[in-house]
Amino acid sequence: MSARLARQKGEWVNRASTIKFSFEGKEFSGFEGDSITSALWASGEQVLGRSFKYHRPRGILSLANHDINVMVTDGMDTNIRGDVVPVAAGMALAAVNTDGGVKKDRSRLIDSISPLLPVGFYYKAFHTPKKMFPFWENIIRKAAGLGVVNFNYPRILKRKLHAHCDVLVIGGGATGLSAAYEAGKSGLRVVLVDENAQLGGSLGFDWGGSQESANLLQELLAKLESLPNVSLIAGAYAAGYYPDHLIPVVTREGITKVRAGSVIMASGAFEQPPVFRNNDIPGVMLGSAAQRLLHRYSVKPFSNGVVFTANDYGYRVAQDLLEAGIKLAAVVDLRSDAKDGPLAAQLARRGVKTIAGSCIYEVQANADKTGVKSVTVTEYDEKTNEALTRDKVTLECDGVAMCAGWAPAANLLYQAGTAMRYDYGVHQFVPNRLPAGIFAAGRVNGVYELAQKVQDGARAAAQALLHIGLDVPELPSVQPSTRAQSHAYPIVPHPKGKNFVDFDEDIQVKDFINAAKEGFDNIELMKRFTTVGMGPSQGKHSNMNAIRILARVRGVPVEQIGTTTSRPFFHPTPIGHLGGRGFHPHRLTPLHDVNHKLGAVFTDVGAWKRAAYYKVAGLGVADTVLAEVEAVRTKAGIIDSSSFGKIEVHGPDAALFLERFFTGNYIPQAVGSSRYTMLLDESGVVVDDGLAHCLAEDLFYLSSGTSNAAAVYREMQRWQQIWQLDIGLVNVTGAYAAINVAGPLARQVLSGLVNISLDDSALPAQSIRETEIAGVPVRLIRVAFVSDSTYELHIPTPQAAFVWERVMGAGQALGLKPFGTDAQRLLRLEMGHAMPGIDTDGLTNPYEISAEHAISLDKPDFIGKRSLQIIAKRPVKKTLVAFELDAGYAGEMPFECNLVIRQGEIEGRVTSIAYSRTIGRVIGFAYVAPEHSALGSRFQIRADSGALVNATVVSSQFLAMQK
Amino acid sequence: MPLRLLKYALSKDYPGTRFFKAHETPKKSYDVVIIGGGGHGLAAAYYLAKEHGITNVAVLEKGYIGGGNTGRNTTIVRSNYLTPEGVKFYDASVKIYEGLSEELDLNLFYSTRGHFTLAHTESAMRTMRWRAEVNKHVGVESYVVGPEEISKACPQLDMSCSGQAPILGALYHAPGSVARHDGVAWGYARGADRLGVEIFQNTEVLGIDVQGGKVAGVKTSKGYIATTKVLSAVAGFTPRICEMVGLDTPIVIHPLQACVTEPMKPWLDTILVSGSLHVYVSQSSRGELVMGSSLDPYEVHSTRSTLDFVEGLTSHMLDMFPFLSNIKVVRQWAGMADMTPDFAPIMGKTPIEGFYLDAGWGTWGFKATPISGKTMAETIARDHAPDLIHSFRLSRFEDYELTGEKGAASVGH
Amino acid sequence: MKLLTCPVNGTRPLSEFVFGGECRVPPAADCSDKVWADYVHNRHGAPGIKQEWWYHAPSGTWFIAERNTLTDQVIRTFLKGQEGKQ
Amino acid sequence: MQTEKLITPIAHAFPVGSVAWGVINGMQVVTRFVGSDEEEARKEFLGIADASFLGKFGVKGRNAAQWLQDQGIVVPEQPNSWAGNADGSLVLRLGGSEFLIENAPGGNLCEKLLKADAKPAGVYLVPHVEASFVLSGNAVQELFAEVCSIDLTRAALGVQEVVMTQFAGVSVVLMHQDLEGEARYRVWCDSSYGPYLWEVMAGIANEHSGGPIGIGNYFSAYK
Repeated sequence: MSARLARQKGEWVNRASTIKFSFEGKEFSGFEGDSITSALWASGEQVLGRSFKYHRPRGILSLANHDINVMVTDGMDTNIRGDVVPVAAGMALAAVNTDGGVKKDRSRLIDSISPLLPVGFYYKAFHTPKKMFPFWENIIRKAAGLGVVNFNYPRILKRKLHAHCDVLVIGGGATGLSAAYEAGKSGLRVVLVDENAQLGGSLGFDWGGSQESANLLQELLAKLESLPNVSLIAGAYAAGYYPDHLIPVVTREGITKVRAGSVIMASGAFEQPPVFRNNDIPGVMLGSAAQRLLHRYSVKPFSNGVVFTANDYGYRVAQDLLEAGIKLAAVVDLRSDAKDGPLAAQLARRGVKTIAGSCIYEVQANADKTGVKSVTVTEYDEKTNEALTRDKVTLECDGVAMCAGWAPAANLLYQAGTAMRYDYGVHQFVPNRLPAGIFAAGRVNGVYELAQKVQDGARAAAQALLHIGLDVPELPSVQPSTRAQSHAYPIVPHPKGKNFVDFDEDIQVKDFINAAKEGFDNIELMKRFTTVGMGPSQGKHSNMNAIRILARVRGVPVEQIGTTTSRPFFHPTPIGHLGGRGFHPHRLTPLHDVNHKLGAVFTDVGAWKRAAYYKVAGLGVADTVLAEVEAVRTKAGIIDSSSFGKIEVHGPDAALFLERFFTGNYIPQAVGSSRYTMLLDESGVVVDDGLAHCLAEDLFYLSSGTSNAAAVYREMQRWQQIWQLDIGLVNVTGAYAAINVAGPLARQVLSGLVNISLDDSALPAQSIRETEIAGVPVRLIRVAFVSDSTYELHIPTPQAAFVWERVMGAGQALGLKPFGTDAQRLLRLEMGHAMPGIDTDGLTNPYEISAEHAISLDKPDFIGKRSLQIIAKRPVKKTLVAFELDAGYAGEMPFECNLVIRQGEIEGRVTSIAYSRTIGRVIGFAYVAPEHSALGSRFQIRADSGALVNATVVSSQFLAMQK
Repeated sequence: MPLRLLKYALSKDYPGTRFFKAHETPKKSYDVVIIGGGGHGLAAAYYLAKEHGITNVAVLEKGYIGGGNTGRNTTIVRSNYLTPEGVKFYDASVKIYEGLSEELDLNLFYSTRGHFTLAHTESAMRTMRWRAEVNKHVGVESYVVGPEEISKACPQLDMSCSGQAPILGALYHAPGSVARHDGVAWGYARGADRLGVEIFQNTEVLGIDVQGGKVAGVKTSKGYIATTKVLSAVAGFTPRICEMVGLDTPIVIHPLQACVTEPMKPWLDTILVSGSLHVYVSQSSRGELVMGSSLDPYEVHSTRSTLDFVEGLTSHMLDMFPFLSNIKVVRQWAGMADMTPDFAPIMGKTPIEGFYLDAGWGTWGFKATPISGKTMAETIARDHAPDLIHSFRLSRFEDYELTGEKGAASVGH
Repeated sequence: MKLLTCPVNGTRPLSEFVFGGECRVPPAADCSDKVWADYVHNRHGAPGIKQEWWYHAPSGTWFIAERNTLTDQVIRTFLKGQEGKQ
Repeated sequence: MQTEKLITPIAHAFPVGSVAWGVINGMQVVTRFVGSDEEEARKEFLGIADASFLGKFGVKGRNAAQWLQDQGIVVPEQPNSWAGNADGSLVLRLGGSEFLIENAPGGNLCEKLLKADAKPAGVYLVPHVEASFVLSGNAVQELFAEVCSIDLTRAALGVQEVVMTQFAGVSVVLMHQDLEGEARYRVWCDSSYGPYLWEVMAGIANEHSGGPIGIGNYFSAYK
């Protein structure tokens, strides 16, 4: 049976395009522009989902993106919201939260045992005996949850954009459109967003039996069309408010992060359900949902209905239903004074009776519980808020439209820090104090009349323009409606309950009363205990009633209850939108392609990609690395060190700057020499180390490891701000590439390429020269990090590949081989160099790594000095020592961070360990107790399996042990 | 269905009684005043009454109980720390937690899921081994596992993390659990209330009366309370409380944010943490993914949310679980974390006689709730801190004897 | 994302900045160990208006922001030593 | 300058095979990515070209502005603004006391400055080997909207403004210039990020029917 009406003006559906789809195995059709729900409803399908806890059949509640019980899956995606997601051809849909289908859901039995499951029941059972809990937990976990996640769902990364505007208007109803027009007249950039597929808000569906709304909508849209500086974006919701007016706007395509000069919140209001027994039976829906069905989708909500209202709005709904040819069994009005009003009279003229001062006491479901059979109406005492059940009237009907009032869609206003107050005229919360640059208009302000909404929108626009510095006249303020748009307490008690307040979570009136009885009588505690508002609709239809009930239970006015905190997001927002297409910046050395050609396997070092080792066909990784080491020890190796930090310190005070920044001495330092640098923090902890090369009296060239380079440069800049020395700091990390040539034949490799002498006398260890290779300027540094005979070439980045090729060419005949960071680590270990970050941790002080030689406490000051003076007075707690395992050790190999154990207690840990083929031993560094740090001391390392491995403290001059 | 639930079906009137009395006006004096009605303060009150017979205790809560970090954290309980003193302390907490539902007769949904700290770099692997070795030494079940074992426990995890950060291994910690955070506060509140402790909600501490270096009383929004012992068990507000007694501490407040998705049927059984991707995630018993990330990078004393937090977190979630593109985030929120320089708490006595601190809980407070309550109760009752918390004393900073929990964080940078 | 105004480069999102901690003046080097330890480790951590170091990464600019740590409102920013200048 | 010693820092991001390599100012660069008709079409929508070969020179320090003036260079008055020399070379003032100078196409000002007399006190050389890009086209603002969080519309940018900001997580220097009858944006970033940033921007350009094009499309000197 089709519930589709004849074509009507303004409908969203395109009747020329029929969409075929299936739901729960049955074929259906709808039109393009239908939501899943409207297409099904048009086809007479009313049970669209099952509720979260009791698995009750559910249909339409709001059609406004909070019908959480109508979540479906198409087999691919899950938790699809039927009320707002457009139906698409070929969809094969099923409700998510059923056991055996929406009609025959086996879990529906839970509804009949619901008395066993009172509020918070899960806190009260299942934990004794303890060993049974996992059993119950498993059942509870499976019962909870909505859709099943599809592990094959594709990774969809949406684009994320930034946008900037002067005025952002949120909400495209009468108020928002009016605001956008008024703001747009300034010529500034105005953006209006609205979550619905089409603009207009309630103008598009709340007709009240006349054409006034539709005409106003056309008029406003036409005016806005003349303003090219105003962008109107439908199908886009403002997902949250973040500081400095940042508002992410979500569409199907992605997120646009809008930064606005000022923001107008014309977000309207959510209709709130009255609460009565069985107010969740399919066919019982909000009045606005009925109007949306009628005017957006041209679908009858029911054919013979009852309007249950507590405001004048219900009469507008009744008029629209009648216009659509729907029979009305009655309008039931909670208000006793509604009886003789003009609205009731209007309806009476159309043959519809108004039963005033009454309520729907309960709804009777039809036999298979798929819809409404009848409603029972009783008198309602507005003073005591009780149904007077002595005279019950039963009205046959197949649906109910509920109109009890509204709650402002103030979520973003709350997030922005708006203070709200409860207005007893209109009976809703309205803004009391707005943050700078935020303006509210329309229903969020309690303004409901069409003309006044338009006026309030314009007023807010003028204020928004004033805020961003425009000289425009202020417009008169608009007062909230004096006639209550919401009922103060639209709650009908019923001894048998099932009068739902929160449809997401199946929370009934008695759950609140019982929660309060157990002490959860604060709104936040009540929220947490009952879970009201914690479902996917985040309380859009339940929080206000919860507040009203709690106020009643505690006997205090509503405003004393306050509201729960509003957090982003306004609507749940997909992870793929939020995560979006991310950026993963990475740095390549100028030798990256060269390395790649040589078979490099890259590893991440900070943002850099560095060569870990160079693949050799038929050789395992460990052997490959050992072969690279062997080349350095026996012939020569070459490594790309371009990622090293490089900083130039220029100026007359350059040496003084180093004196203050590092622990060592640089006044004086001979031109052409290099010195060790160690950086501490103010608490005396080792942060970084490196070398300072003196190129001229007023120019130092600093080199350090890769990871800390940016942070160290940053700290230098900061201290320079404080010290104000006569220097210039230049970070040249990216400007220079670095290549190390190391090994006994390194000098031979290079000697033909440079025109300076590389002899020890001319270029001793720790010295630097400026020279050229094939016309390329090169800083040539004699370092001893991986081998005694190492030359580091610093070359302008664009020429690095050229120089590398020259060096490789020169070394080819000598057995020069590239080596990577893996070999480098073993090489530096063989050289006995401890490394900050590997052999130290975030608390290590220089005394613990025996670095006294690097510290000049006699200097006037350096960073960390004062702390070192304190630390020096205290006993050292641990000492880093070099060690070897016994010759020929062939047992379980300990790893870095295995512990040093003495008499069953932790003494320290291994920080570096490796088998050195050069030395023929396993060597490493470890922390031990200072009293056991003497050369020759023995200690034990506990390997992963628990086996204790003997080690001996040795000199860090490992290479001297070479046989 | 357990028989315990039958009483709700059979009785005419709802048989539930108040978890804790609604006290309005405090007495003139108490033996002990506890500032902060979160898990820690309530647990301390409970153990003071239960184990030390000190029942003349007032717990003062500015808002509602459990409304601070107790109700804002991501509910992970674990003991796989780095320092032996840290591991021992948290292990003692885990042990209490395991029997706490029964002790408090409230189902805390204490659910042991196993906990993986994923390592994407060699240096992270080193730290995992360090933690595993210290844990094993202290008798805590943690060990380093390879990719196969991780895949077995969580087959949905993309081990390459979309090629961005391939997983090399993990620290597996068998006792890792989640629990209902609110329930912990409510359970302790009920337990303390039944033993005679008085809990005051909506009661703000305005000042602490110190005379001659000794605590004499507390000024509150509900009047002056005389007492000689005050415990500060707040989070996010510690510096403000310390200011009342003229004490500077190393604590700096940073917001810590979290978010939660729509419910879905259970699929993620374990708790996963990735330091490199700044993600920790578990699936609640309601079916939501509960997710958190690293601290906000600068000092803020508010619980505001930021968009960049959730953008970064979800981006990394997709690296780990590419199929979550269309799963929706429902809500994000924040707590205020007391950060210390060494990532360890500050517990015990202070230079002010009778002023005790239970603070510096950073991102690790929920898991320590029972043991902090127990040890602080002992500290107050005996005016002497037990050995278990000696390493966390305030004076360690003056002595340059920091605890090395942060040491691990900066290893291999 | 929050905005911060670099005195040289103008208003930018926070992602372009690195937080450098509170601006604090160390005690004289001849202070007692206790005073120095207090300086190194302790903070006046209560909320209030504080002067902080911030670094604009794309331009390498350190500057000082006066910020209310309770509300996260920045009151003003200036280059060190140019506090009084506009 | 000898040829083949210099390679554009973006080289790694360029496709192998289909493109035409050449040498400009001694640097190996790609001179054409697709057919010239297609390049012209791309330029309309969103063109991106590699200009890293243009010689650069930098100084900083309290006397840098004065020294440049002494060398006959036009010095921009305001921090974060730029000026053009008569020969078409660009002078960017990065903050208060640092300057980046880039040769005009075919020019050699930077080489001259490098060889100039010893710098006086308070003038420090800053080597510049950045990756450098030219961008233009109808969709260029859409690219900016995706990679950058600040407003880079022409209305928001002052006429001669230099912006130091971040693109796709990487620090960049940006300026806008109307040249040869069209609106162009110039972007510089650390050379090590060059390939990454090229891939990001060229990828977005492709989505807008644009893409990489040879520099000759922008500077007739290199046609």
